[in-house]
Amino acid sequence: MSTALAHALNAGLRDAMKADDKVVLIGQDIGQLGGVFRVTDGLRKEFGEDRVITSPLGEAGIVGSAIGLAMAGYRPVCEIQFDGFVFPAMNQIVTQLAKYRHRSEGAVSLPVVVRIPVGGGIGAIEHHSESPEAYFAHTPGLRVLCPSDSQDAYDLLRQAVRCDDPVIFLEPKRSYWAKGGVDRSGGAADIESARIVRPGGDLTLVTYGALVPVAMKAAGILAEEGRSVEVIDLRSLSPIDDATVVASVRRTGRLVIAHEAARTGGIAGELTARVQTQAFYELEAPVLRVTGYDTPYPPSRLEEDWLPNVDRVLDACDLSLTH
Amino acid sequence: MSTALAHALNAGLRDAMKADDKVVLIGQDIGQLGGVFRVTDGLRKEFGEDRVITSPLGEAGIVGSAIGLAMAGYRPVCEIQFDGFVFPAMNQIVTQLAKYRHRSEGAVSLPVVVRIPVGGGIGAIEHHSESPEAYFAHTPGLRVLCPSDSQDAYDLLRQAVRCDDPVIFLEPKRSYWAKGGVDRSGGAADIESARIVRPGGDLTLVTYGALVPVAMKAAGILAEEGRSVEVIDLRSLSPIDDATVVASVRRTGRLVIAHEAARTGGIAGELTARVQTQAFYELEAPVLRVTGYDTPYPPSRLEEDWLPNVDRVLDACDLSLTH
Amino acid sequence: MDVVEPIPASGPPHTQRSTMTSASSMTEPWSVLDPAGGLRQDSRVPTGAEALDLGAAYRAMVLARRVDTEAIALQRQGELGLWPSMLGQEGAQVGAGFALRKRDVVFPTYREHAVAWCLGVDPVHLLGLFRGTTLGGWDPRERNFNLYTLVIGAQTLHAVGYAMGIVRDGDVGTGDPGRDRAVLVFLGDGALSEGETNEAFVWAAAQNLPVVFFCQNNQWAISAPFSVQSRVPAADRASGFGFPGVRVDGNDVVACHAATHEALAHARAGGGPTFIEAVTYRRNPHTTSDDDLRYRSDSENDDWASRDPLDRLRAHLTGAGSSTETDDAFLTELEQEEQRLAERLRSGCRTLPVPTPATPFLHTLATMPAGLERQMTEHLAFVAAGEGEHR
Amino acid sequence: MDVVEPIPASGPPHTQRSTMTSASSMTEPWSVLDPAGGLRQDSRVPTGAEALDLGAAYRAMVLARRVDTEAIALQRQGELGLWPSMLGQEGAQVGAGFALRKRDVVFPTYREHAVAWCLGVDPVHLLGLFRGTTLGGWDPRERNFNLYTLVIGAQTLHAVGYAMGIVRDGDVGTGDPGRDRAVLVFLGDGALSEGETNEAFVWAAAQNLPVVFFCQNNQWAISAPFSVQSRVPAADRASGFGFPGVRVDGNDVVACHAATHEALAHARAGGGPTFIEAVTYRRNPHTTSDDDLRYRSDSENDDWASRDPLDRLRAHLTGAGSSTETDDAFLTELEQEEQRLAERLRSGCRTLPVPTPATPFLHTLATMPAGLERQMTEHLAFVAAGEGEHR
Ligand SMILES: Cc1ncc(C[n+]2csc(CCOP(=O)(O)OP(=O)(O)O)c2C)c(N)n1
Ligand SMILES: Cc1ncc(C[n+]2csc(CCOP(=O)(O)OP(=O)(O)O)c2C)c(N)n1
Ligand SMILES: [Mg+2]
Ligand SMILES: [Mg+2]
Repeated sequence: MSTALAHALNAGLRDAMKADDKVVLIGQDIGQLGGVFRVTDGLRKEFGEDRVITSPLGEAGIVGSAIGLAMAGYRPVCEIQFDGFVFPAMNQIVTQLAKYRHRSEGAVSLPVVVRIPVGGGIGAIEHHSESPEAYFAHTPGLRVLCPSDSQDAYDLLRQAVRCDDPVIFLEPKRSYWAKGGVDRSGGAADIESARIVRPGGDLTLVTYGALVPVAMKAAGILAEEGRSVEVIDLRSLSPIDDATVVASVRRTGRLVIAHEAARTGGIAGELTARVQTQAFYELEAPVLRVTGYDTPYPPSRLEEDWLPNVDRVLDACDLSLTH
Repeated sequence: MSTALAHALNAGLRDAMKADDKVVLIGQDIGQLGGVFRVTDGLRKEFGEDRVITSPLGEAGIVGSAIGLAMAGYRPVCEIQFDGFVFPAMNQIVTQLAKYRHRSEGAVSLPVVVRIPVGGGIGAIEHHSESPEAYFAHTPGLRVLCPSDSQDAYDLLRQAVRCDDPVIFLEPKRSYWAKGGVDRSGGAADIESARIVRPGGDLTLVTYGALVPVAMKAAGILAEEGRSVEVIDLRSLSPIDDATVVASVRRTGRLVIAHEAARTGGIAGELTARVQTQAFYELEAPVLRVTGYDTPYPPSRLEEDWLPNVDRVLDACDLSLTH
Repeated sequence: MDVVEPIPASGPPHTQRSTMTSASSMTEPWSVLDPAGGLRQDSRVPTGAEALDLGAAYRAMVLARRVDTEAIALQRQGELGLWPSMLGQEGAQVGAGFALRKRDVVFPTYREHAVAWCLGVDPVHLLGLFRGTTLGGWDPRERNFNLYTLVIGAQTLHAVGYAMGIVRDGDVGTGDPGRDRAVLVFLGDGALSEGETNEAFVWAAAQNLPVVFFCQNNQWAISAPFSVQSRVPAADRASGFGFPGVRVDGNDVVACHAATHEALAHARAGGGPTFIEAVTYRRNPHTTSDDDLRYRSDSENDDWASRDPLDRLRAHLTGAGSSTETDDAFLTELEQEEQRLAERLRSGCRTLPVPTPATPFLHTLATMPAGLERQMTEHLAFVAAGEGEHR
Repeated sequence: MDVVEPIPASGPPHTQRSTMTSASSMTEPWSVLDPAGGLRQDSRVPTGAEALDLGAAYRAMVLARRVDTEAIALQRQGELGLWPSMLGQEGAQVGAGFALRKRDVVFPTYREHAVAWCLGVDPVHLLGLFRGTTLGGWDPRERNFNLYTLVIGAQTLHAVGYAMGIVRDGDVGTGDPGRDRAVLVFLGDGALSEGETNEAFVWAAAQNLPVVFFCQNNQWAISAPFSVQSRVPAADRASGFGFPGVRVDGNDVVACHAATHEALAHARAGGGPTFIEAVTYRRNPHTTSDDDLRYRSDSENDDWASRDPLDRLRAHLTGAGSSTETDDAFLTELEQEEQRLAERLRSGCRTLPVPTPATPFLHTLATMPAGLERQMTEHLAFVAAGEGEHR
């Protein structure tokens, strides 16, 4: 029973809507079209126009109206069509969604989920391949999740919808059609904890989203060469479960972190800072980062090399291991 | 001839406008009122309505129209009224201003400066005390500057206006009325380099903006206790002059970084990552961060303790020195 | 039903309903109470149980103004960091406020002190934000009065979303006055230029939402005169989005009440959004930090002072033609009430609870993550250790 | 002068000038060329030197359509990742494009292939963005045709800013045809809902800027029908901001030209902004990735196909009433030209230069900072070392 990640998300939304009739979806083209990635396919038919709302073309409106709906007792799940189009909603996300609980001293919860397909590697045009997670992780008051496989996609989405905090839910679009098992009992997945996807003793390799399979591949190759790499999928980018990473680094002494977003100010720098404070004496080599470069996302003909890929991850692991 | 930082900025704008009649200012209340901080005081009278444009109340419009003006050959200097109000302009800044040179393969320069008064400690209401620098530093294609004294305010602003790249120019509003000498010959200040404001040998203390005087005070106290602290003012938050910091750390072996912005995803984490890679063996203690906490900016009655202050900086320095 | 004598509208057919005035630069704002206190008969002014209680409205305006005056004084005394005065806007706010029903919901800017008063929000609670003890200050659900919003325009979209919720709850157009609800959202003339405000218009119109946009055009957005934002009246904006805009004299509490009363009734009945432009004036500086003489003249201000909404209603109430009982006893009692209110504000302000250093940590997320808890512990230890006065 | 016979406008006085049609849901879009090819006499259609060259317009529409068709084919062959077809919108685009003068400036969306054609942009250069070899593809200053903008609405503010530049250059209202300029900015019906677009309207109106907003209402924003965005015609939007909106038949190239011609003339003369709604239809899916049968019917599409802008003009040109010389030779030559163009596109596409790995680094900033240079060096070394095929 292998399920594509996109279908697992669809199942997650369907089950969430069945479980709680306050759950409504808002987004561009999510109705009859089922969203440009079909993640909401069939949901309008099943739950009607009132709960699957094809919105006007305005991202501020999507998030802003979701805030109002949440104030009225609903649990809206927004869809932003692509990573690069979230910025018109930034004001509502940063100054309102993230801050309202704090502003109201806990009186007002805004259980809003903002789903965003993210990341590159799909040969797309500009703004369709970006990785904006660091903007959200730097914004207190938000939770930021990013599943890497079908089971986590389902579980984390169910948890996100249940959660009383606003959740930015990043969907690795490159992995939408990757398949994996899905248990829909929906209990699992602590939304704050990282997951060790492959245990190992020589080096800790941390990443999330679409780079998890890349990291796994690199770890597999290194295993053949006699190097045991522990791969950790962060899953939650805010808060970051540094405890799991630190515990791993205490064992391995080496850390490589990979993400597609630009290096400067990315999640990897943050995690490096945390690890070097907590595992200063255990680190046998500098923490290395394999990331998108500090340039705008390039035209797609360049993305294969520009993105962190298996070879770049391998190079960094080599460097760390031979340090 | 001591000049307040705000007046140095005013002089910088005036001299820039005199030097190049393509320089125009756009912002809310910058005309007759001279801006809420009076940074543009008198400029409308001197240069007229066409060059000092009181804008409608829309930040996207301010930055978006500045982009168009730049395309038409102008060098607009925008004013965003307060840090917390930059987010409606985020789409124009991130998807357009930062990316246009890259999109056009260098054919189109957008010499736009976006001035933003930033930071807390002035007893203000919500959105008037925030530190959004990390959002911009994480956005390739922007330069991010933050002066800490009158001379740099003048020099960096002149350089920012001359620069063919978009510059986010962060003004530490808490320091607006702090005085210092200003040489208006305007040659100095490399816009990419950090500045050692106090040399020292035991510990490197890095910060920027309104925390530079705080760091200097801490360094003074530590000096009395026989500890020699090197204080570095980053000045440029993108690109970050890590070379100056690394060179210092190679001498001192210890690093404390301070900023007002939330810790997670802030400049300090980024700099930590860079330093630990380049000075791994020279570091005698973990890099420590003294930052705003990962909460929204609190009501002003709490800000004195919440903000990195002399005592918090001292505590971190102690911790580093005794590690 | 609330809808009164329909006037043939000039707009597209779906907007054909009674409107106070069809918006246009040519039209003077609709008014019934003149500066001398004369109250013009007008069939569009609700009557009977729906009529505005003029005595109560006057009382609210006087007391709300006193809140404003006291707050300014408290700011001068250093008890508040800032205060945005609403002097001159009481007519608009009390008119709108009295048109609300219990289940309606209000989204204010930061200047709706008199609306808060009408809804029974404790005025002491309005002070916390400006004293720096809180970023909010009251529970929005208690009086259906949401928190002040400082980011211009942001609340208009929340209002729209809330109205979407009302529609989904089925609480619109049922005809049951105990059930039908609407949203009243306030905005300034400056807010008309924010993209988000215009998105709110798009959503409200396309989905025919039960929301009333109440724009106090007080002629200024800090130092920007209305001409910086628009060359046509604010009320014209709505027609471009396909819903009616009406233009009323914002210093005429009766007209403001009537317009809002009708618009809310229309919204509750499922008729969709209305935009109300209340033409008024911000007589004090933008906030206590502003210096308005840099950008406008005393004479302009004097001119608007002569159209004071309180004077106008008092002239009517104490005049010969008044139908409302307003004797000396009423005015004397009101003065005493003002005194008591002022005292309560002064003492209430000074005793507003100061948040503990843990507060920001406790309310960032519903459950505190481990990392944030570490930061809190670190911070509380730092605070507990004492300021140290830098050693 | 370009202004023709004024029609008494219904709007506020400053909008009283010749408008093609006063926008309203009641009004059919203004049209002069009917689907059967009949060309109605209308005094608002420019004549003489200002008249649209119908043969040239037809030629442009045919060739631009061929660009579109070839691009779709190239996408199917895997040469392009994506293509947004403009099939059905040639009338609107060529009408608008032919109204431009050399010094006017265009801000397109991502679908203005026929406008690019009119301005002489090499159509091969349009392909790079969709082939993934570039994010731009041409120098905007060469033809005054700016880069395609993918973020809906963002370009409207750039247009406004450029127009502010024109005003500051003094290149408006001089009466010198070699000097006066205007900006023509394109947007879709969906773009009307973005906050930024509406901010552009605010700025254009309040500052009376020389900018013409040309909205191709092709009825759909991907799967969202126009009713999701608005319940009144797009052209109505402008009046709310205080400038005229006109509604033309977007499949009538003559009407589109006339409306744009007048609006640009008005803008260049200092008369301020105009909004043009060209009512048309996107006959192909949103892009080659879209599946439009999920949200709309074939019959709707067929209906619009029967109003094809090319068929219409050809019917006119080859019909009895035509004043333009269009003989068989013209059509035969055009067909040959199409063939040559198609071949040029096919070979041009395949030989579009692929950027080097250094490209992104070189163009991020005007001068490369040391840190970025280190990243570039690292990256180039990695690329030079070869793919390694994961060892
Ligand atoms: C997004 C945003 N930009 C700028 C500001 C700064 N600001 C505070 S009030 C104000 C003027 C608001 O004018 P208006 O909407 O007319 O309301 P009024 O103050 O007149 O009641 C401005 C520009 C803000 N609060 N939010
Ligand atoms: C800000 C933003 N949000 C979402 C999108 C995704 N998107 C691309 S085209 C499109 C529809 C645009 O419709 P319209 O403006 O009518 O133009 P058309 O495609 O019909 O020419 C959408 C939603 C985008 N490009 N930009
Ligand atoms: Mg105002
Ligand atoms: Mg469209």
